[in-house]
Amino acid sequence: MADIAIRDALRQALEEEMNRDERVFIMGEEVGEYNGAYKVTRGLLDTFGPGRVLDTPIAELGFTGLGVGAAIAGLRPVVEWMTFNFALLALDQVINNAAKMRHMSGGQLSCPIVCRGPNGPAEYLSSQHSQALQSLLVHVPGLKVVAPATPYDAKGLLKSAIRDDNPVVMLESEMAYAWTGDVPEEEYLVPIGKADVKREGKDVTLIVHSKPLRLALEAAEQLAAMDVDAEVVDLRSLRPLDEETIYRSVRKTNRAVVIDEAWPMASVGSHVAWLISHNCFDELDAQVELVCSEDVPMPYNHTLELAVQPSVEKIVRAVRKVCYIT
Amino acid sequence: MADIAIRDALRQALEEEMNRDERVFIMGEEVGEYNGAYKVTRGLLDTFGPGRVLDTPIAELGFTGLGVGAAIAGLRPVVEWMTFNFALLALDQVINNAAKMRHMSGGQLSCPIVCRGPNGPAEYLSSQHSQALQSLLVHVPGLKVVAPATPYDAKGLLKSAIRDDNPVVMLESEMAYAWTGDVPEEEYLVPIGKADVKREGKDVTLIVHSKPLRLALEAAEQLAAMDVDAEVVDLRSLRPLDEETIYRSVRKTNRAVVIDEAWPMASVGSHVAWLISHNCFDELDAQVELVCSEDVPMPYNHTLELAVQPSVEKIVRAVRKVCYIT
Amino acid sequence: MAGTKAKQYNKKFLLDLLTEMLKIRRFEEKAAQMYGLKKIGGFCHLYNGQEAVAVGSVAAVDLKRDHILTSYRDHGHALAVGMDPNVVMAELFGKLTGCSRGKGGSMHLFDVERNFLGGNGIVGAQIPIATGVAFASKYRGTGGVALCFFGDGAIHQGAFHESLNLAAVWGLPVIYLVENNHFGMGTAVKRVSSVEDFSVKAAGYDIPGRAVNGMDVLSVYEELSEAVEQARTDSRPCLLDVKTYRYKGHSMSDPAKYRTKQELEKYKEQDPILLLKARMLEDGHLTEQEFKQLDNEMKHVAQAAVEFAEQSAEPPLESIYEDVYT
Amino acid sequence: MAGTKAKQYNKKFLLDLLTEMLKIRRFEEKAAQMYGLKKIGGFCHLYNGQEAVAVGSVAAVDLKRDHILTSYRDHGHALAVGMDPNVVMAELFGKLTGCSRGKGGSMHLFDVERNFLGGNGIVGAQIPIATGVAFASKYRGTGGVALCFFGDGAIHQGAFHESLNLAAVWGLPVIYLVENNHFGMGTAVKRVSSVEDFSVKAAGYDIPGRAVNGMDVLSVYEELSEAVEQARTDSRPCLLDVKTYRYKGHSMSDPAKYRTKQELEKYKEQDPILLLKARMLEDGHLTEQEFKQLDNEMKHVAQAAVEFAEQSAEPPLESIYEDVYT
Ligand SMILES: Cc1ncc(C[n+]2csc(CCOP(=O)(O)OP(=O)(O)O)c2C)c(N)n1
Ligand SMILES: Cc1ncc(C[n+]2csc(CCOP(=O)(O)OP(=O)(O)O)c2C)c(N)n1
Ligand SMILES: [Mg+2]
Ligand SMILES: [Mg+2]
Repeated sequence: MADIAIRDALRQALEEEMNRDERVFIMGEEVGEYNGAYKVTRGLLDTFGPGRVLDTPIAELGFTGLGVGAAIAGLRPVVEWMTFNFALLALDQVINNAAKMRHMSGGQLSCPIVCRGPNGPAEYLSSQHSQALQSLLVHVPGLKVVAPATPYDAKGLLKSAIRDDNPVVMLESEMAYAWTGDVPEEEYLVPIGKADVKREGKDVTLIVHSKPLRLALEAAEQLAAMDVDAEVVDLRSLRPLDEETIYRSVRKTNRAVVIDEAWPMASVGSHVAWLISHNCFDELDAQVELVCSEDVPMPYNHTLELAVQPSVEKIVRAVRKVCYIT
Repeated sequence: MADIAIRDALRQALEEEMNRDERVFIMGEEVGEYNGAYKVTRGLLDTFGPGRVLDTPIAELGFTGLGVGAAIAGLRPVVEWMTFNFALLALDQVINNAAKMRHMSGGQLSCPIVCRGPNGPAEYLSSQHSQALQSLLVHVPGLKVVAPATPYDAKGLLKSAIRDDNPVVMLESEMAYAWTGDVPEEEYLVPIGKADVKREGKDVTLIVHSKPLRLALEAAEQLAAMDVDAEVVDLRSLRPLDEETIYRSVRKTNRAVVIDEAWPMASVGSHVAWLISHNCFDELDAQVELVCSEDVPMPYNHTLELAVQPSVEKIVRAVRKVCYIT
Repeated sequence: MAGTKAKQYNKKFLLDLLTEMLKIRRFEEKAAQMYGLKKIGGFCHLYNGQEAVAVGSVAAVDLKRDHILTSYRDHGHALAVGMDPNVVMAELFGKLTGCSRGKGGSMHLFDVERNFLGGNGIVGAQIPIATGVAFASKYRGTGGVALCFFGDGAIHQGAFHESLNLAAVWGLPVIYLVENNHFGMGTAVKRVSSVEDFSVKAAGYDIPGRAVNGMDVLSVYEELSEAVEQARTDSRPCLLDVKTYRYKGHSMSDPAKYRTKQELEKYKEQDPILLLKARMLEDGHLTEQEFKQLDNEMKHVAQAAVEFAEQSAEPPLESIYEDVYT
Repeated sequence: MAGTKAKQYNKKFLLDLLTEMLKIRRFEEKAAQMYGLKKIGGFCHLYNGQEAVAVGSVAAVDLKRDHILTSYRDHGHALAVGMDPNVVMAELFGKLTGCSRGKGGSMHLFDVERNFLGGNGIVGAQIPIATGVAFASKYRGTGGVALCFFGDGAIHQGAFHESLNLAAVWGLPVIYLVENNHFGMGTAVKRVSSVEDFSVKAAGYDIPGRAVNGMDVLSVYEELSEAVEQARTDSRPCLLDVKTYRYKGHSMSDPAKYRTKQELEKYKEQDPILLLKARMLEDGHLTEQEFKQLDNEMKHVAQAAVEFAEQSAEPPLESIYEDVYT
């Protein structure tokens, strides 16, 4: 085991997969000579050369589409989006092409592309640079979407994503790149489509993905001090969604709080909250609460931007509600 | 009252607003000389001339962005997207700019743009041309989203949308352009943000928007024959959402089925289903059911494409479930 | 836009070109007829008049290593690469025996074995994809070239610009072929373009650009042969503006009122089939009777395709869940 | 890229240009300092070295009717149009007294009264928006021109291409000004562009294009005056490639290792402030002492801005719900 940061776990995954399979290459803005805007690709240009680590112009639609073409022609592109905010420019290629290639060709084509980069709020960036946009991608059949929040999961999921024959979108977090955790020395994979119980508990289930995992775990600690034993389910994979793990936990705790740093409407968070409401209807002792970002664009001012996002306090408050603790 | 088609109701709205306010203009692919791909803009070029009815090149990002610029500079553009499938190319301008202009300028700018066109499946079009993409837009604060399904609502909502100082996205349906209904001779508006009870009932609430309204009404007829009295709530406006009308109905019927022709995950449908589950928790006699499209891309074959979408039969089946009718 | 060089061609080569063009013409006429009978639905974009472009181009490439991508107006290219007319017609009928198992329809023909990668319904979307296919060929050192067809309407999409720059900077062997039929739906080129000859745009990317007579299959063949050879040798992109004309409306539902009968008739005088026929008659490579016979054969091929499609099975309902993920 | 014409300027005019450039330089230095002290957060893109571009251009327009739009690197433009440095600094501090009420921050400066429409964080997004602003001016017959700044990195975005074609076809008075500082983040122009002089791209849209020396404020002023006059008279777009250099890293977090000290020093020899100062000294329009004094004044302006920002109030928490809708 080694204690490494998420950015390094991601780089290890890229490096290992590029060594294993020469069809794998990476492209994106500043991934090469600059070593990555967030240093995820540090050193890869030196190791693999400019033929496999490509700095692109700022042309998200073009280079993502180029990735789709390379993928249907048999390569395994990893496209780094500098952030998901900019990937809105590339959405047509992801939704209309990557997600549809297999289908509209009647199964003739595969599109094994991975699109990855930081998603969700960072700090002091205002409304165009601080969006958690996973809902737009999770909505679309034909895509897979993963959202790790630990170095272990980040490495294992990225390796699985690169080996997957379907298009996979991977959500990372600028704020979490420096988070550290144990990663085995030996090779391993984390399967796409499996949630992970990050903390066992019996009184309430917190369902979370991406960087709010830390908030959920911290809230669980605070709740423990209040004698509420929270189970924390980290979705890790948003599409496909591991419904069984969610229901198993909720059927045990009979209470659920879903946490999502995105806006509430038509979100992964409210979807999971409905799934639980629907499938655990008879087992629920309270309505399912959703802790998400306020339904407003992100302000620049730091106090305001913190107020807009989920917090430990908001999670604890929601748990108190579903546990009827006044 | 006159019995007219939705496409004509929309044209009347455009014509009246263009007469009322010379800042209003319309642009899009084939809106002028061709009279609109779906004939919504028929005759407008003749009436208002090429300065106010503009045929654009096929450049969704460019002309939508041009609309954003015209709007912040004081005009009232109506942008016709030939379909929402193509609007994925323009999403950056809608989400990153139109929805953020007021916010990031601290209230200095308004962006009174209307983007409209057909959304959702038509017939025999396969997966790139048959998507119901409202979830992607409803997710985003700063936008308003409306989804009429009758000529009356279409005309009244489009007029309100054009007068609104915020960016409004309006979902229409290719299959519904020919649907007819009564529209008053005198001027009227339908306010954005108000749902409409299209059928009163006491046993179950069907919540719907856009063209599946007809399926819901037909299902209600069939249910009546089975002695189930269904209330049909037509959302009309998806953002803001008229939660009060929904809850009022569900608190009366204690049972709800939500219908949405989009895919299930992170959808308007599942969001509304969660809202009801959450806010009517103590009043619900059954889980909230969701009738949506299957979670797959749309096939070309007609039998398959019908099987993929919501149907009267599926709605009736869902109602039987929530009414525990075996 | 030079005429064909005084080159000598052998009879078999010319006869093959003639056969392919006739096959397409007769196939399209059959497709139109079947559309009228509602055996085919949705958007159906016919290729009549443009046969020389696909046939002349395909004759110039090596489908063992080169790839072809095009738009929704793809029947001609599908047949030109050698796809079985039965399989193509079955796809238009939405049958299980169609190349895309009835999932894709008219706009989404694919034949991976013949390196024909579709069939894309989003205007311009195939441009970055083809760029990626060329990238893959260069990456693997196959010596393959990507031939990318798109319309005069597609050239105004941002994807065009992003792709040409990427291909130029990275030295990718891709031929961007504008199939300039003078209209994008109902919009004449000059109404939406600031330049009339698109090949001038090449200079903005420092790549070669040329105008080509797309009514003369031998001109197309010769220009493409040169372009393919150059792209293969130099690994560089180029841009060809191939002038042609479509005889039918944009799709089956378009009455094409935006052009005069005279204009249409003028182009029909340069009909690609008649042009080649005349040349072959003159050179003694063909007799009127041979032509008649060939034409009859192709009518039979089209008729046989209809019979095959008619008799083919519908895809089973469960197949809606197939071809979504591996 | 001609030198300045032998035109005579009066002292006041030159002094104003000098003052503006010095104001920007000293303001940016203060901003950098405040960033170091964590009074400012997030991305902060400084304008040092490029002062001549904003100042020379703004001097050539008439802000009563012309409009200005730019990217996130917007402090220089904001000050050049005459925004109060206090209000700009307060925005960088995220204070309520900032031009965007602390919602926008460094990347989103706006001043509607001065026709300065931002401040856009999405690379290239302001290009279609500015095109729409020009459209509005033409629509209303104000005689106004839109001046659109964007970087050498932005030119590869599809939005550029779509906009130039639209502006050319519709005859819109917009000046597309590439603020070519030779780098997009860590990427040198030649690594991502197939041409070195961007003005050659103009020919692809049949519009005028010119290269301009952006280190010489009088060159910029003269070229822009001509361009503005022409755009105003002919109602046509043009493209200017204005060569400049940024002294600092891309943003505050960039150590700028991708360039040599020598290269930076070479450009500093043509520093726009020193260049104008030298000319004024030579012409007898300035003494060393006057310069010192002016410079000191500008340092005070910057310092006063900091004090104003420091003392300003934080926005109240409830303001997160403001500036979202009217
Ligand atoms: C992005 C996008 N916008 C609009 C459409 C609708 N549409 C389909 S074909 C077409 C015209 C395209 O013209 P052109 O590129 O000249 O090709 P042609 O049909 O003439 O072969 C349009 C507007 C689409 N399919 N995709
Ligand atoms: C669409 C988009 N892609 C990527 C980014 C991240 N980004 C911000 S600035 C920048 C470089 C832009 O360079 P250039 O256009 O030359 O402007 P400069 O910073 O040199 O003024 C990049 C890649 C972004 N903000 N938006
Ligand atoms: Mg065309
Ligand atoms: Mg730059």
